[in-house]
Order: sequence, then structure tokens, then C-alpha cells
Amino acid sequence: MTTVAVKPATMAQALTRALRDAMADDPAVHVMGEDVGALGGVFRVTDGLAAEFGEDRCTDTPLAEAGILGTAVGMAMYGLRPVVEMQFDAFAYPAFEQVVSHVAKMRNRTRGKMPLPLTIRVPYGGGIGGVEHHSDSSEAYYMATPGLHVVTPATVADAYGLLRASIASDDPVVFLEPKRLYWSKDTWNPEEPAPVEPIGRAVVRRSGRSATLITYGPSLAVCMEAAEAARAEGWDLEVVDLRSLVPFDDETACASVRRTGRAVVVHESGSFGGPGGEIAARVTERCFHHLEAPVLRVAGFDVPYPPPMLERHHLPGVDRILDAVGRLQWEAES
Amino acid sequence: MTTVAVKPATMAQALTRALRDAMADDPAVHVMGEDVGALGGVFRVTDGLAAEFGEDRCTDTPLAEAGILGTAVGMAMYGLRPVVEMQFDAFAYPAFEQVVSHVAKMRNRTRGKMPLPLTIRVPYGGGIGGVEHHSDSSEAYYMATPGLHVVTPATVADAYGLLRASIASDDPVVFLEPKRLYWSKDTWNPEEPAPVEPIGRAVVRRSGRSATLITYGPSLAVCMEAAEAARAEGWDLEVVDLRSLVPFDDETACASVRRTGRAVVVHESGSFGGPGGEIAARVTERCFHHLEAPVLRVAGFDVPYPPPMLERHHLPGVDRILDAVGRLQWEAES
Amino acid sequence: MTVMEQRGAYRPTPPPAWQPRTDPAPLLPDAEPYRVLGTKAAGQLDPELLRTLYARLVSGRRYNTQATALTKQGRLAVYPSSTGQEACEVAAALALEERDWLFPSYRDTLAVVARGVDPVEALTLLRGDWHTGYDPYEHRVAPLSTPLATQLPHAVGLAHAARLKGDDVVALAMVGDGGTSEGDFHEALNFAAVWQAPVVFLVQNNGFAISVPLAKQTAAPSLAHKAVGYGMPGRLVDGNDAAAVHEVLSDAVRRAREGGGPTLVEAVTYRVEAHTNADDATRYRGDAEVETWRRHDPVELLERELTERGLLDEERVSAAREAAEAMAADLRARMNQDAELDPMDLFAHVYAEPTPQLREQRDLLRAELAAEAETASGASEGGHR
Amino acid sequence: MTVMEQRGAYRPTPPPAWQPRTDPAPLLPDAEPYRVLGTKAAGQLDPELLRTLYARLVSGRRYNTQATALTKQGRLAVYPSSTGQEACEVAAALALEERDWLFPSYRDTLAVVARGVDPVEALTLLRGDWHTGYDPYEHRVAPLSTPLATQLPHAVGLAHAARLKGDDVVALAMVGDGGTSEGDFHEALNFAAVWQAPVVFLVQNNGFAISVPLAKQTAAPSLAHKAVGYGMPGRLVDGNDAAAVHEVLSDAVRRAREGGGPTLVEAVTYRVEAHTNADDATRYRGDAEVETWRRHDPVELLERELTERGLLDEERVSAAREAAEAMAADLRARMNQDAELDPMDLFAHVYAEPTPQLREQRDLLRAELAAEAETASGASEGGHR
Ligand SMILES: Cc1ncc(C[n+]2csc(CCOP(=O)(O)OP(=O)(O)O)c2C)c(N)n1
Ligand SMILES: Cc1ncc(C[n+]2csc(CCOP(=O)(O)OP(=O)(O)O)c2C)c(N)n1
Ligand SMILES: [Mg+2]
Ligand SMILES: [Mg+2]
Repeated sequence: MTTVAVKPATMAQALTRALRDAMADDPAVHVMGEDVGALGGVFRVTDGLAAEFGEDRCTDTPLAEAGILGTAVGMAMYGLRPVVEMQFDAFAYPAFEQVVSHVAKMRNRTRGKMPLPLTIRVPYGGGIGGVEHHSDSSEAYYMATPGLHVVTPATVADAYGLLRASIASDDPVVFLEPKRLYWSKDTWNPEEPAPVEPIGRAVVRRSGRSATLITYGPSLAVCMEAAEAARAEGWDLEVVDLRSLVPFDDETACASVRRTGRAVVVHESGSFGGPGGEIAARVTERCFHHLEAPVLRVAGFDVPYPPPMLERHHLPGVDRILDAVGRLQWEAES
Repeated sequence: MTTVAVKPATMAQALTRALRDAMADDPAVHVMGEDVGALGGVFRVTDGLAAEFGEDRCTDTPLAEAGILGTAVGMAMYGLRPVVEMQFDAFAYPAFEQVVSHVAKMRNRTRGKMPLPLTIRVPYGGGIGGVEHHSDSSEAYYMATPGLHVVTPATVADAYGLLRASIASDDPVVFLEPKRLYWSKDTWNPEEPAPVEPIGRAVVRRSGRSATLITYGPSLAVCMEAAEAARAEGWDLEVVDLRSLVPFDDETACASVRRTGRAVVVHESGSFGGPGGEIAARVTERCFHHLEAPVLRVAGFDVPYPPPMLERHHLPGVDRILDAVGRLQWEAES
Repeated sequence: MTVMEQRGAYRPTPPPAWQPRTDPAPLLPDAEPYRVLGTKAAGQLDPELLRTLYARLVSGRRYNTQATALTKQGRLAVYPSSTGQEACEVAAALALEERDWLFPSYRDTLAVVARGVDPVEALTLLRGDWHTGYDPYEHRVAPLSTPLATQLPHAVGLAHAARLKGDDVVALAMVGDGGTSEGDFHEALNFAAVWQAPVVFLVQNNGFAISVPLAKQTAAPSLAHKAVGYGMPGRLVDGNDAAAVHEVLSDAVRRAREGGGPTLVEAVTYRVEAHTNADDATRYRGDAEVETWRRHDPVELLERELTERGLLDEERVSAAREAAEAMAADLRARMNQDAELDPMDLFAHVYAEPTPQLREQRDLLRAELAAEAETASGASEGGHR
Repeated sequence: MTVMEQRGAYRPTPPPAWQPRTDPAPLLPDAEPYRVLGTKAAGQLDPELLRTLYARLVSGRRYNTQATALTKQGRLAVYPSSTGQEACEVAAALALEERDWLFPSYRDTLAVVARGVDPVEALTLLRGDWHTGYDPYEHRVAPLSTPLATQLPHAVGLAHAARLKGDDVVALAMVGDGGTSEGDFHEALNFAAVWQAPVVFLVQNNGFAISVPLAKQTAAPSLAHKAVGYGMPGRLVDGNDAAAVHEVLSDAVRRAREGGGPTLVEAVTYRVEAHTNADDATRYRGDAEVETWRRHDPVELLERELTERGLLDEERVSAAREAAEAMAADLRARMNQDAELDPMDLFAHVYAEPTPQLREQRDLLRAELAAEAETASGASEGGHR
């Protein structure tokens, strides 16, 4: 009964498949955005959808993000399930008013009468050598906006499962796709994708007893690598992949930290006012007496995302993570 | 040599005076926004400026926030110091792309050649019975955007001093004005306003030794009240007014927490992904071994800002603050 | 290779054909706002329609004065009156079929009521017990939109979705002169034109955006002239002439329904009251201008037409007034009752299922309320509650 | 009081006067794009101007092919070529005086270079060693704007500020056909018209926004028709006719400088290459269309005109080509050198003074770099660095 992996698939392919299957299952699902039609999107995630489902189901819109999201809101009001593609993180900002003042609030404003089942796909983060405005980690903005779900996959299988779950959700979901993982591959069988779990569950990707790395999306792979490297230092690290920032799975994160007594939050987004502050604060609130050291954060610097040639110095890498682990006051233990 | 208080002034009056003095001192200072001219702004903060300095210095713009901020950027490029008024917090969102992609980044993009000395005044927060979209606490968005200063006064004197400092800053400042304090009064002498201090310094508003309340803007008065009320419970609370969220004055906040060993962060903004997470996390990182209890947060609920008749249940009040103080594990001490 | 040699191979062809895809001429609005009342054409109008409009205008005016009165009594937090603009408000509602959708701006509670929404529900937002007080699906009225112009793309999307589903539904979206300056206005009109969505945009040009007069808002010949830049027709109409507004909107709705695409209608009107009860209009305009417009009152214009043509007798007038008074009395009575509020509603509709985080906060508030209730009912035992 | 009684007091007056504030007729663009080359009017053109344009076009074309070649060699991360659009790029730069300002879009590095900015500095963004590679004040060129249309309000604000200061400076802002759909386009044009700011908007309509053809971008008769909705003139010009573009832009710049306010110019051209080197244009368009446009090449059009009128001899052609080759060789050589980078620059320009938070992070990076350097220079001692 175990899934047979036919051949490796990329995360981009898994996302395409999720869109395709969602569109095939439910005629209310409409994909829209800049260049999503004939071109298949600049990352080719919508490849083939216009050909299979027609231009009315997968629509090249005019170049105006507030207009894209605003019309998607109207479409959702009429019972459709729009899946909007924002071309890059920073190009979602023109739609920010629609996100905050309408998308996030419509259900609440209307006492539940007018839910907005729409998904906003946002390729995010750096590591692909993009020029300015092409590598922002914008999750902090969405996390601070009640009414949104904020979901981000770190694996090929999750890309499929979480996108299906997001499209199926009756609430608006900001679905953050780690750009640098688009071409990451994994053995995954598109014919037997894993069951679609509800969003809001974190997962322990690696068990360990020395300390917990709490992370998500683009930083998971780096954390896994760091955990491997840490063995040389005698540390056995646990790695938690949050998968969804809203809702936040306190249970999984805190259970891990209670076991290990130490934690580092790792993400690419800037540190100040970024997701890590929330995560560190809530874990500390809940696990204070289990903590041997303060929860530390390893994050991007608090600077505008750097130009391609400097991004390696900005992105949290294995060394920076291990340095932080090293600062978790091990002397207190010995 | 002490300042003689002539008569009580409101925060709105102090802000008006700050604008007036800045305009009189520097012809480069231009005020612009919706209804800032003849009307003097919906909160009357720009009252009299168009009459005194002419419509070219205090300009009623078309109704388009991205256009207002975008043209202000161009004006700053040409050597002016625009002070932009956003009518309400939620109506600044249309300008979000300009804020994030240009205002915050221009200096950095141009290696310092093109700084943008502009101030964005944003009336923020609730407590004035406003209908939806008129009471957002949007500071989390700006805090998470490197390149911006984020400043917010809690007293009449600071309203003057911090606004003068913001306008004088060679960097862009998001100046958050707590709406519900516009009509708060204090003895303050407009003819001898306190010296303009650089932004970035927190201040201890009340000394105490049991625990620290860390707060800013609209919540300061509530915290002061809570500190008074706490005496009945035997708690002697210290209150720190941050005054600027960026830069963040770690020194003052941490010195206080090291003294008291306990802290509660209080703000009106939502808790999840809000400023309190950052503040709690960074204080914990720096003061872990001085802490008797986790840093707690008392904040607005993680819901869209409620309608006027329900806002009192949403806003952090004295009771909610004292409840949190009560949860600071006092038994550990005794 | 030299130029001369090259030129042997160079075969100049005519430039690629330039064809404007839309003929601009029919898109341009007339030079003057379209008027019917007081003109010969008024003779052609359906008397029943005029009488209906009249009754609605009388009731609409009464609604405006009643709502304003409620602010003075503290029963409404704020009211942006549409006094003087009733012709637009009423005609917008009447131009639509039941299956159509209305997308009102924050000033348009009258249009919402004219469409059938309960007045108390329409005023919920301004009373402050909740945001949108009505079920948008009941009368197909979108929530009143406070962030200006943001409702316009919603209308386009809904109309587009309806067409995709094969329903002949039209959306009519309302916006002010100030709102036309917002980027969302531009994006909405462009999407509508590209998609040929069945949507009608009604701009009520009432001369002001709070204190900012039209001349500081735009330099265009008229707001209706913006239409040509999107490839849709622009229509200019006297916004105080209920018959004219109704006709122009009905034409546009018909055109949209028949697949002819969107229309931009500018109704020239005037905000005779202050922006809201909280505003002080004397700061930015003189009485003379207001007076001119008071003498071009939509209710009186129609009343005069009907009277002159013998279509209005005292009975009808009294009936209209009595109906308006009854509506007002009912509104007054119901608004004078305190709204019933459950603080726990704060958490009820944020998500389909509250997140674990919200459940925690809900429990906190519940405990607080229980403690409050206990303190209130029990003897006062001191302490900070 | 009855209606009849009331009517005694009712003094109907004519409706408040309606005056369009701008006559729309002169704002409307011509039906066909304006052309000069190949027409009789070309005879009136200044030969020196034509020769200058020619030399610049030849050099511009060479710049485009060289930059594209650099992407293949991995020396540029990405390059959005303006091949086929050189007439617009060059004319935009030449229409301005030294004291004027240029606001380029991301595709316009050629216009930036034509304005005098060092090509290596102009390409810094695309090479990836920093963002804006040049000092905007040196040649009065704003940073290349990647977020589409966001530079347009900047141009308006700068032009407005200059006028307020009494300087007769004009700003010329460039944007693509796709960019006209953004709200920022709308807001910028509206502010410009209301303020009568000395700014010229040049839309290069090159037929596509990445893969999206114009027909999915707008339903307007032309993009120039958008001007009337703001109350400014719209001009339509053949974007491959360098003389025509130069003339139309120069007229608009003069008009702006003389206080006549803004102009919207649509230059009809074509993006003959893919969107960038990373794009695959075969996914969304056929060769035939591209071919038609290749035969309406801006360099060839001008070359032909000059040649036919005997204004171009082999010497001039060679000189132009040699200058272009020299520019390309220099560019190649300098781009083949590795950029010098200091990672500490990450923190240098975020604020005038780094915040305490940034100072901490700077120290962290400095320590990391020191440790890296130590590891690199010393014997490998194991460990995770
Ligand atoms: C995006 C946005 N910006 C600002 C406001 C604040 N505001 C409320 S009404 C108003 C003026 C609106 O003018 P107009 O569009 O002409 O409508 P009218 O009030 O005349 O009906 C303003 C600026 C808002 N509601 N939304
Ligand atoms: C606000 C914004 N949205 C999306 C993008 C991504 N993007 C880059 S170029 C482009 C197409 C631009 O088309 P057009 O304006 O016609 O200019 P052209 O590429 O043809 O020169 C898009 C969608 C962007 N840079 N900025
Ligand atoms: Mg108005
Ligand atoms: Mg284009």
C-alpha cells in the first residue's frame, strides 16, 4: 500500500499537477494572472492549463495586480474559486489594499455570509539570482493580517497536498511558493499523490534530542543540511517544518521544544518584525520552564534584499545556523 | 530654566505646531495629502498651514494614496522634504508598493546617492468609534520593512519633538499618530517646546521594581493606569515607552527588564505577527537569565478591527494587563 | 559590406498596418449632460415610471433627513448624507433587475435601501454594531465599500463570473468623483473593457471629495471622457434629473446584458449637505454655490414635471409623503432600540473554523466576561475588576 | 402644505451651468501614428539631427546585441533587449536638455546610456553586483524601475518640485504598454494634469507585456486616447521612425517647459526579441508577425532615408559602425572583469546611520567573513566552516 515513486518530479511540476487536478475536480476553480496562459507563467507552474481548460479557466489578465485580485474577489463572490498568481513577491504589493481590506475581512464583515474561497499564489524568497524586487520574503505582512491563511510548502509532496488543501479551503489562503525550490526534485508519484491533509499541521522532518530547528519553506533544506553537519559537533538536532504559518501549529512546535529544551528559528525573511519573533515569543510563552537557553533566530539581515552577487552572504546558511546552535548555552547542561 | 507650561495643549495642536515650525524653518518642507488644505485635515492637524504658507506648500492632492506618496518620492528626489498625510491607517495600503519598493529602498538602491527625506504621517489605531477600515494598527507592516524608521508618540510633548525629528531625518519615517490621543491634553508650552531629540530612544515613564510594561503610542496611558491600579495588588510596575519601533532601543528596554525580571508587552495591534512578538523575542534573547517568567503579551485580538460597539472588548485594558501581570509566575519568587 | 551593397538586399515594405481596434467617436460623451425633465422629450416618458421615481425620491429624501437626525440623537455614529443626490441613488437601484448586483460606495445606503435591503440593516455599519449589516446575497447588494473605488474591480469580477456561468446578470457599481482618482478605478474599468464584462460604472460627481473640489481632482473635460481611454462609451447625465439618470443607466444595463460590454456614466450632481454630520463644510465652500444647487433639487424637478403634466394630484403626493413618514417612523423606532450584541462574535467569523490561536483568545474573552458578570452580580469585593 | 401651495414658492431656475473645463477635441490623438521618414515632410528635417540619430541608432543596436551576448557568457544575469525599439530609446534621451530628468523603465538601459550614463553602470542592476549602478544626479537619470509604472508618479513629483523651485526642468518618463494598466499610471497622469506638471509620458507600445498581447491589455482605440481622460493631449507616433519620435517628444518637452503641462505619447513599436534572454517567445507568438516588424526596422528606415537623400556616405556609415564597435569592445572588456564587491556594503546604505540592530548584524557578518578568511588562509582544521 505504499506509494510507488515513478520518477523524480520538481516542485513546479507538483504545483502544476495540483492546479490541474483541482480544475478537473471542480469547474469553479479558475486560474488567473499575468502570463499564466500561453506562456504557462514565468515559472511554468500553469503550463498547459489554458490548453486543457480554455482561456476562460486559465486567463491572462491585464498587468495590474490590484485589478487581478480585486476581480478575483468579485468572482469568488459569485461562487467561483479563483487561484490568482502574483508573478513575484514584490509585485503582489500593489494588491495589498485588496488583500488587507477585502480578502482578509470579507467573511467577517458579512458575519460569514460572504466567504471568499480564493488562493493567492506568491512565488517568494531569494536564492535564484534575481535582481531587486524579485526576492522578497513577504510572509510577515500576511501573517499580521487576521483572516488569511498563510501556507508554504518545503517539499514536492507538500507542494501538491498543501496547494490542493488551499484551493479547497473556504477561506482565503496566501500560498507562498519558495522560488528556489521550484526546480528541487523528489521522488513523488503524481498518479498517487499523498492524501490532502487539512492545512495547519506542522511536521517533524528529523528527530533529534539536542535542540530543535523550527523552519519552513525555503529554509527547510538548509536546516536539514545543518542538522547533518551538526552531528560532527555532537549535536543531534530535531527539525520542525511548519508548513503553515497561519494557523500556527503550537502543539507540534512546542512538543519538540519541550523535548529538546533548546530552539533556533530559521528563516530567510528579515529578522526584525519577521516571523521568527512571533515564533520565538509564542514558543517561549508556552515552554519557558523547559528552555535551557533563549530561543534564537537565524534569519536574513534587516536590509533590502541584496543584489545577486551578495545574496549568499544574506541568506541563512549552514554555518550561521550552527553558530546559533553553538550559542544555546550548552555549558548550562554540562 | 524649567519650561513654563502656559496652558494645556492637545496632541493635535502639538503636531500642528511641529509642522508649522518645520515649514517656517525650512522652505523645503511641503505638506501634502487629502483635505490637508482649506479643511486642515480630517483631524485638523494641518489647520492653518495652507493659509500661512500657501497652497504650494500645503497641498490638497487628488484622492489617490499611491499617487500622493509616489509624487512625494519625486519631490524628495528633487531636494524637497515632503510630509505626507495618509487620512487613516487603512487608507495608506494603496501606497504600500511605493512604501516597500521605493520609499524604504531608494537610499540603499543608489548606494546612498539618493536618500529620501520624507515623512509619512499615519493616524492609526482605534478607540474613537470609527467604522471599519478606520482603526487599523498597521505598525507591524512597517516594522518588517528595512529602510523605514517607525516612530509613534504617546505624549503631547513627544508629538512635537518626534515629529520635528522625523521631518529633520534624512531617512523616510513612518510617523504613526495614535488617533485616540489627538484630543489628549497636557501642559505643554508651544513657545518653548522641549529640544528635539534624535529618534530611537525609549524612555522610562514610571519606575518600578516588580515588572516592566513595555508599550508605545496609544497604549501608554492604559499602562500608566494599570501601573497605578497594580499598587493595590502589591505590584510596583515600571513602564517603558518605546517612542520608536525602528530603531529599537534595546538598551532601555533590556535594562529595565534586567532590573525587574519580568515583562509584559502591551499594544493594541493584533498579537499574532504583531510588534509584541519581536519585542518579546529580542528582550528574551538578551535578558534570558534575568527572567523569572516568560515575557507575556497583551494585545488586540487577532481579528479584523471590531465595530465601534465592540471595540472595548478588543482593546487591551487595565484588567487584561493586570491579569497578564498576575500570570508572571510570582510563586517562583516567594 | 557597405550600405549601398546592403541596400540591394533591403526591401522596404510598408509599415505594419495600424488599425485602431475601436472607433473612438461613439465612445465620447456629449458636450452637455443629458437632461429630460423640462424638455420636450419628457412627454415621451412613461407616467408610471415617473410616479414611481417620485415616490422613491420623496421617500429617499425622508430617509436622508431621518438618518441625519439619528446622528444627532447618537443613534448613528456617523452618516454621509445623499441629500440632493437621491435621483442617482434611486435610479441606480431601479435600473437593475432582481438578479442583478449593486456595488455601493459608503455614501450609498439609500441606493441599498431602494434595492430592498432593510434600512436598519443598511445602517448597521454606521450605527456600529457590526460591519455589513445585511446578507449580500439576499438582495444581491455587495457590502458598502469604505475604501474608495475598491468595490469596482469586485463588480467587474462578479459580472465576468456571471457571464462565464451563462447567467445574464449585470453589475452596477457606484463611485464618487474623488474615487475616480484611485488606481482601482483605472484597473477596474480596464478589466471590464478587456473582458467586455456586463458592468455599469456610475460616477456621482457631486463636486467634492470631502473638502477637495473637482478642479483639484481632475483636469479632464468631464469624468465621462475617461471612458474612451478604456474603449467603452462614456455618458454624461444631469444627476438631479431622475428620469434622465434612469434612462441612461437603463440603456447601459441593457447594453451590458446584451453583451455590449461596460459603460461609464457620469452623473453631475451636488452634495448639498456637509460630507458627513461630523464635517464642517463652511471651511471650504460658500453658501452661494450650495444655494444654486438647492434650487436644482431632484425631488422638486420631478415634482414640477409631474405637476405641470397633471400626473400628480394631492392624493398621490400625500400617499408618497405618508409612505415616507411611515418608513421614517419605523426606522426611528427600530433604531431607537439598542442593538443586541454578543462580544463573542468577535471570533465567530474570522475563519470558517477558528484557528487554535483564536480559540485561545476566545476563551480569554469568555473568562473575562464571566468574571465581569460575576463582579456585576455579586457583592463588590474590591480588586481591580 | 400641499404641492400646489408649495409651488407658489417654487421658483425653478436653470440648472447650474455645465462647462467642460478643457476642450476635448485638441486632446485626441490622430487616427494614424505620425510618421516622417519616407514622407515629403522628411525633406524639412535638419540633416545634422538625422545623422546624429543615425549614429546613435547604430550604436544602440550594437549595444543591444552586445548586452545580449554578455548574458550568454554569463556576464549579465539577464537582459531585456530593446532591439527594434532603438528609435524610442535614443529619441527619448535626445529630446531632453541636460538639466532635464529621465525616468526609465527596466527595459530602458539604452535610453540611460544614450543620456550619458556609463554603460557598465547602467548594466550594474542586470549584472547583479548592486541595484542602481549610477549616481542618479550625475546625468539626472532616475533608477531603472523594475516595479512597473511606479516611476511615473516619481517623474510627476520631481517635475512639480522643479517648477515650484522655479527651475525650467522637464521630466520624461518611460513605460510599456503593459505598464499602462497599472493604477500608478492612472494616478501619475492625473496628478500631472491637475498640477500641470512639466512631464512627458512616453509609452512604448511594443505589442507585448511578456507574453500578453495588446488586445488582452486594453480595448482602447489607442493608448494615446487615455490622455483625454486626464485632460492632457495624447499623441500617437510610429515608434520605429526616429525622426517622428524625436519630433513629437521634442514638441511635448517644449510644451511642458513653456508651462503647457503634460503630454502622453504612445510610440507604436515592436519587441522583436524575446522578453528577456530567459524568455521563450515561441510559446506565444509566430514568426510571421516578427518578420513584418523586422522589415520595419528603425535603423534601416533611417538609413534608407539618409541614403536616398544623399546624406549618408560610406565614410559616415563606417564611422558610426566603428564608434559602435569601439563602444561594444569597451563594454565587453569592462564587463569581463569581475565586479569588485564588499559584502559589508549590505549594511552601508540602509539608513544614513545604521540602527543598533544593523550594527549587530554587521558585526556578525564581519566575524563570519574573518573566520572564513582565516579558514581559507590557514590549514584546514576540520569543523563545519
Ligand atoms: C482609499 C481611501 N482613501 C481615503 C478615504 C477617506 N475618504 C472617505 S470619503 C472621502 C471622499 C470621497 O469623495 P468622493 O469619491 O467624491 O465621494 P463622495 O464623498 O463625494 O460621495 C475620503 C477621502 C477612503 N475612504 N478610502
Ligand atoms: C508591478 C509589476 N508587476 C509585474 C512585473 C513583472 N513584469 C516584468 S516585465 C513585465 C511585462 C511588462 O510589459 P510592458 O509594460 O509592456 O513592458 P515591456 O516589457 O514590453 O517593455 C512584467 C509583467 C513587474 N516588474 N512589476
Ligand atoms: Mg464626491
Ligand atoms: Mg510591452
